[in-house]
Amino acid sequence: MRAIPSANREPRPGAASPVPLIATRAVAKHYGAVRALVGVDFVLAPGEVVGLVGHNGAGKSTLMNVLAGTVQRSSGAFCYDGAEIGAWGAREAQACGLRCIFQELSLCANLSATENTRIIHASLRGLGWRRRARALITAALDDIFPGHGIDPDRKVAELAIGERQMVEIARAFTQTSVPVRGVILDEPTSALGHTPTEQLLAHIRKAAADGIACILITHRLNEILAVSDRVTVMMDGAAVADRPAAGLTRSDLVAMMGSIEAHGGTGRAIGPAADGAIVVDHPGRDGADRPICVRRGEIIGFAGLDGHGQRDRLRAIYAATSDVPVAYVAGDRGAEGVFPLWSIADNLTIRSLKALQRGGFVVPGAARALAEQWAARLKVKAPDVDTPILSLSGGNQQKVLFARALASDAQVVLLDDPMRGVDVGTKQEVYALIRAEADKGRSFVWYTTEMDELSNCGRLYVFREGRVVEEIPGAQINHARILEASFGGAQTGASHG
Amino acid sequence: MSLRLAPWSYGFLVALVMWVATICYSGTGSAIPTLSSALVFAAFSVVVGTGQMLVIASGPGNIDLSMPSVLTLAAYASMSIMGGSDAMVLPGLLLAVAVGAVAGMLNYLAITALRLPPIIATLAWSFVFQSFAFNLGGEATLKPPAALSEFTLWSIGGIRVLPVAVMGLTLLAVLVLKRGVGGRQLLAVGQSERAARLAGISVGRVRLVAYTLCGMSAGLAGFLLSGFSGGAALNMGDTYLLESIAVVVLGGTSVAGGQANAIGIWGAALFFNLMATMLNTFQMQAGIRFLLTGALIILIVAIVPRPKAG
Amino acid sequence: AEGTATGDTSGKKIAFSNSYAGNSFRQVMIKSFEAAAAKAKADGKIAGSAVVSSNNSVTEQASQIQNLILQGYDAIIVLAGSDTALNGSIKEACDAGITVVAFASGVTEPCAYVVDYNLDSYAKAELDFIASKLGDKPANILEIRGMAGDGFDKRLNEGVNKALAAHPSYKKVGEVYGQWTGTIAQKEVSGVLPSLPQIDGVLTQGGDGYGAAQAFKAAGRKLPIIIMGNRQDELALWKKEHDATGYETFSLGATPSVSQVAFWVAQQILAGKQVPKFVEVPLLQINQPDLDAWLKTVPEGGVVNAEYPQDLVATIIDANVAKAPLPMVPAPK
Amino acid sequence: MADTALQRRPRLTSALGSALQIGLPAATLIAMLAVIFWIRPSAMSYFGFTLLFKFAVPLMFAALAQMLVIMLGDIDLSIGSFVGFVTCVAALYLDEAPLLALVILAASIAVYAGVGLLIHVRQLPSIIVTLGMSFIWLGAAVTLMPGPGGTAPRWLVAFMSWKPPFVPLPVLIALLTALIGHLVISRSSYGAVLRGAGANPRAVERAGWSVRTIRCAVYAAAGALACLAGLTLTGLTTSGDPNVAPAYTLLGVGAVILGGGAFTGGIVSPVGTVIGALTLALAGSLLSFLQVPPTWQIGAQGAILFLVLAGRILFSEHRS
Ligand SMILES: Nc1ncnc2c1ncn2[C@@H]1O[C@H](COP(=O)(O)OP(=O)(O)OP(=O)(O)O)[C@@H](O)[C@H]1O
Ligand SMILES: Nc1ncnc2c1ncn2[C@@H]1O[C@H](COP(=O)(O)OP(=O)(O)OP(=O)(O)O)[C@@H](O)[C@H]1O
Ligand SMILES: O[C@@H]1[C@@H](O)[C@H](O)OC[C@H]1O
Ligand SMILES: [Mg+2]
Ligand SMILES: [Mg+2]
Repeated sequence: MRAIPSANREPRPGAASPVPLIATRAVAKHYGAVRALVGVDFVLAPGEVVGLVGHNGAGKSTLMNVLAGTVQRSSGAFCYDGAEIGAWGAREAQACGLRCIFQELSLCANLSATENTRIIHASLRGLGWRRRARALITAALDDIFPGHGIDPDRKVAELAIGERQMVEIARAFTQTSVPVRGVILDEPTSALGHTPTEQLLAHIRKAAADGIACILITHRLNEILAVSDRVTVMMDGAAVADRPAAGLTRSDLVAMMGSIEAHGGTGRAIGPAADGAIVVDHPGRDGADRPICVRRGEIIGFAGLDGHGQRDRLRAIYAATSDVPVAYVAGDRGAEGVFPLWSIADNLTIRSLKALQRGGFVVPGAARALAEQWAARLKVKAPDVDTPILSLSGGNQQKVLFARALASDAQVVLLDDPMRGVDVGTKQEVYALIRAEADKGRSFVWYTTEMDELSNCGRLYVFREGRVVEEIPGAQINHARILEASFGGAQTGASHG
Repeated sequence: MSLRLAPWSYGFLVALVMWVATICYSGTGSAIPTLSSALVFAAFSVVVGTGQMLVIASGPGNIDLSMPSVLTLAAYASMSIMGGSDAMVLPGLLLAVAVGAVAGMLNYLAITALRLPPIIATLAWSFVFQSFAFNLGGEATLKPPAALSEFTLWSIGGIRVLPVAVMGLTLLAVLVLKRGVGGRQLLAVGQSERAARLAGISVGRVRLVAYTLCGMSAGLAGFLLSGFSGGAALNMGDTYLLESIAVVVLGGTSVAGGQANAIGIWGAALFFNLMATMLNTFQMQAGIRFLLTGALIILIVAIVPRPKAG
Repeated sequence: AEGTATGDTSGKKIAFSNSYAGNSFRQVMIKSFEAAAAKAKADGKIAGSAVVSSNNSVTEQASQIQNLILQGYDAIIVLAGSDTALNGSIKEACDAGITVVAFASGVTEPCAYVVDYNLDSYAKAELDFIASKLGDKPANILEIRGMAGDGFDKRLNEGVNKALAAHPSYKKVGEVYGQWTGTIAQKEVSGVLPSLPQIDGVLTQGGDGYGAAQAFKAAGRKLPIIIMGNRQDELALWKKEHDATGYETFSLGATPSVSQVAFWVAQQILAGKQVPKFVEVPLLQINQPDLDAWLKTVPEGGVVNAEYPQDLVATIIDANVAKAPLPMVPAPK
Repeated sequence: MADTALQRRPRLTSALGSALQIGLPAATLIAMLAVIFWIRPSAMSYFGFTLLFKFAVPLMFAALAQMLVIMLGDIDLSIGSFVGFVTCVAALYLDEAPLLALVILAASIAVYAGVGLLIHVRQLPSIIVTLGMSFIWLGAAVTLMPGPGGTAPRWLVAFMSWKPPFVPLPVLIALLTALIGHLVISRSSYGAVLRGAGANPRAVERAGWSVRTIRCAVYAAAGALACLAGLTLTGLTTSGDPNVAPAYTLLGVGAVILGGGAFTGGIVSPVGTVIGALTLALAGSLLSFLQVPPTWQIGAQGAILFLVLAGRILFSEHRS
């Protein structure tokens, strides 16, 4: 279904074409005193895949928003397809075939995938529009995510978060009257499971071969290395490095980003935990399910394919645990994590009010001290703790949510895929922090969609079809074993190369 | 940008303008009496508004349309039990507040148990509460004990006690919202129910408390108002339906929830009273009064700078 | 035919469509109707009755009248929430052969019988009383009106303006809307009072005199002549002031039992009596000498009321036909 | 892949859900009619339907106007007094100076659009802006017409008392408006954009639409529907009255909610709203059939409201 633009098809990976699709010069964006972009030069050739990396708050999303016309640059020049662009809004971007998958989901949850497809296509109207829209989105989904199983007529609100992400990605590649020239993907994989991620990466390469330029932002550096022709690194609002991807290694990337990946940090927290007191003992929902038991100081991982009941089980444990204090770190920070009207300090201390109060009233000095202490420990990038949380980058918001749990009296911390959008350097620090806290006697139950993270765990529960199907002790944790359990033994996915 | 007024101060500012306009029209001699009368009537609006504010702050869509009928019902109940006897004033107060509390709980119960939007649930309850008042002797105005009337009119050294007492209530609300654990929890719930739940806050309990306190404030207002105005009458609460909402919103509380401003209610309540006074003083025609009232309300919300979310 | 018509109405049903029940005046009005209807039923004069109140919503009242038509009532008495907005429904009822008696409202649909006070004379009596006390000296008048947009208020206000023309030395210096409610009258009057000169007389519509007096007292002003209405608290305050300072005023008001007049008018029409399209009802007037006697008949906080039995209503109808003076509501012994 | 396929709930549930959404208010309506017909069998006739539902016609339009505003995540507290204003304009001028009447109505629709614009540009809470507007419309109406009066044009009265063959007029109008509303809001391609704009304006904006234009247009459409409410009401009452319809504001909200709408924006059903309006109109009259004692009548209204809406518990579970 995906038509290919006849012109500009010049699949020359890595090389800048004579007429770049996008070229910016000294683009800057200020929010009051905050300088989100300080002067970015950025080029994207037709059919090229550029990987964009950088620490949280580096300005990646801001740059993408400028390109997509949803944020107006404060200064700087912007050329699209060789033409100097003055006013550039979402409408112009759409009309020129530039699509963007934003970091936060941008679908209308009350509409179906079909209707959401209509939203981005002005020409999908008149009699039979619904049939045409359904055909378009279905074809795109089938093309990118074969076997996706998504009903295009279901309300998006009823889809799982991964399914929504798939719909939004597929929608960006649908095409009607205007040929798709470029697609920006701002952390598209953070909500995707393993298989859809692989499928997407494959599709990006295919699209590039068809002449569609892509920008991919992700903190999973392997993904960048897997698909990019070129890698651009951003730091503190500027593009600081730009290299062909060929020959780059993961550690090269990390070095370019200015943080050194902590090695040897994969030591597992098995030791002292095993004989600690039981803090969570949660029965399975039926005979086929298994009980979950967590001891003091343990780090427990929830593995399995995305959306197989891990999150529901976390919620159930959260609801059922009342004898020890428990905290929950949500991955869906927009809907379940942040209090949007509040500052960092207010957001950070809300879980600890009981400890900070005297006679029903919060002691201001104590609250502030706690907030400052933990914001510093997690290196939250902000002028001070009175900064409104929404003006932080996605990853920094996530750090505040982490700090909220760690600063509290919780003995058990439930982690619901909490590293979504957190940059590599910070991740390593947080891993270390979790292990340190576990050593002090806190327990963690950690659901993650990132296989690598499971290596931090002392023990895993693997989920399939809503139930725990296997428990893997620390010594036996490895990729193959997890996949085997996730797929139910025999049919270990050949598709997972 | 440096000279930026707090959103809640606009009500006071406009109220001040109305006050000055009234004085200009009718002479400086009217300045103090006009203000003093506005303060007293504003005090009733503030009691009701403070309750409404708690509910509105508890999350988008939360609102209590039953306040006028709760106010009336509580007034009827307490006037009945006091039977005009000074000795019964305290039980009367307790009963009025208790009736309000029960009404608030019933409101919240209908909202959660029947999953109704608050605007509908509280409207339906308001009909029921009104019926109860009809049956508590609606053919007559129930008279208050003398001690209660005297209290509501009491002044020390020319200063009316009632508004000052209500200012104390406002300060308490400010403190609780800013520093109180309950206040923080309320504002958290108001911003994001799901995030609040996952931050260990008992969402149901917080909202229940908000509705209960709202009912209690209606009960208190009914008690005081019947002392002040010579008894409980069936339609005594009518004016507080829209006013309770308007003073909250004009006072700088966000209808989207999660943010509340107790001091601003005073500004807005003074604005409402002084506006009525001004329009009455200018002897405007009824139609023009309505037009100006509407235009001023819109003007105030439109000029107040509001915090951008997102 | 003079006197009470005696045609057989024992099989007839009469309904009362009321626009609003939310104040004590209306509550007493409903009770008065129910009492008369219950007695009539016991006496075999009607077969049944019903009361339906809408919640101050004209559209709801209109559709309730439609339903009363459907239920087969023979007569409907209507206290209309609007002088004109019920016309469509009333016409429909008339067309279905139903007797419609609109009361205490200026319904304009010609097929309906109207039972109402003469609001011009209401206003005239108020000003005449003030003139009897103050003479022709210049005086400042404050008018407390009912509700903006309401028909009763509009007609009474027109009467006030006519009556004021007859007293050129009087100046209306203020006007507020008290909505026939003590609390609201008190609030509105308190608001304007500081900016008003000395007030000599206050015109009211009933239910608002007590609130006005409270406002004057709170402002530390001398009580002007406040025409009192039909509420007990108004009379009680008057008496208290009279006992203390010799304060004199008088009370004028609508009686809630006007619903009984409408009821009997409807019954009489069904019984075959010739009734004019407009039946004027006397206002209830209380003068200083009768004050104590009236006060004794009213429960504390209640509304002054009078009984209108069948024969008295027939007399009122006859007086209307004969253009004779209406029988006054007699003071209690 | 298996990992997502398994999450899929059968499509049937979804379809059943939306059928239930319409079915519930419809069932409530039928139940109430059954009570009335049981008390008064003669009401089950062409004449009976006409009498029972006549006054539901303007309420229906007012509710649909409210629905459009709720669709955007807003609320309109001014509809009731706007309808009153329209009846005054219609009763004063429509007969004698029809052009003037049309100009005033067109201008007031433009004011509605302006309110939408103001709310959008200044990001104001609709609840308070429209509260202010309610005073403005009332003031305008009282200025035009200090008390009830005027006369409706004959053709309007004639239309509202027209007796079409077989189907009573109110039923006919209800069917037509429900159908048109369904086609425009629930089926058309622009309907999808409008509902999307209510639920996630940012997403729609990012797709290149101007949510500002959408808001203006939808408010204007709401104004136009409210004009229809005022005109049909004038035809029924044969006159104008500033205070005729304050109840339409909240009744309209009730109808939208009863019909499956939600305040979150983007979730509305025109068919449900029409049924909701019919139901609430009937709820008011049910009382007169039930012979509830006067002091409990208003309480009974509340109880009926609870009963009518309580059905929502049955299916709202799976939505949360
Ligand atoms: N609306 C805003 N108001 C104020 N500051 C903002 C706003 N949006 C972004 N910023 C600031 O701009 C900087 C860049 O943010 P941006 O979201 O582009 O980072 P990012 O590279 O996408 O980070 P992440 O990887 O965490 O998503 C941050 O410091 C952020 O705090
Ligand atoms: N995850 C959820 N999503 C949506 N609604 C929920 C969720 N959890 C609970 N609810 C509903 O929200 C309402 C109030 O919340 P809840 O039951 O959590 O109160 P609570 O916080 O447990 O109060 P308490 O601890 O005092 O019982 C209830 O009707 C409940 O069924
Ligand atoms: O006092 C009366 C008021 O209560 C009623 O509603 O209308 C007429 C007035 O005289
Ligand atoms: Mg970002
Ligand atoms: Mg990120």
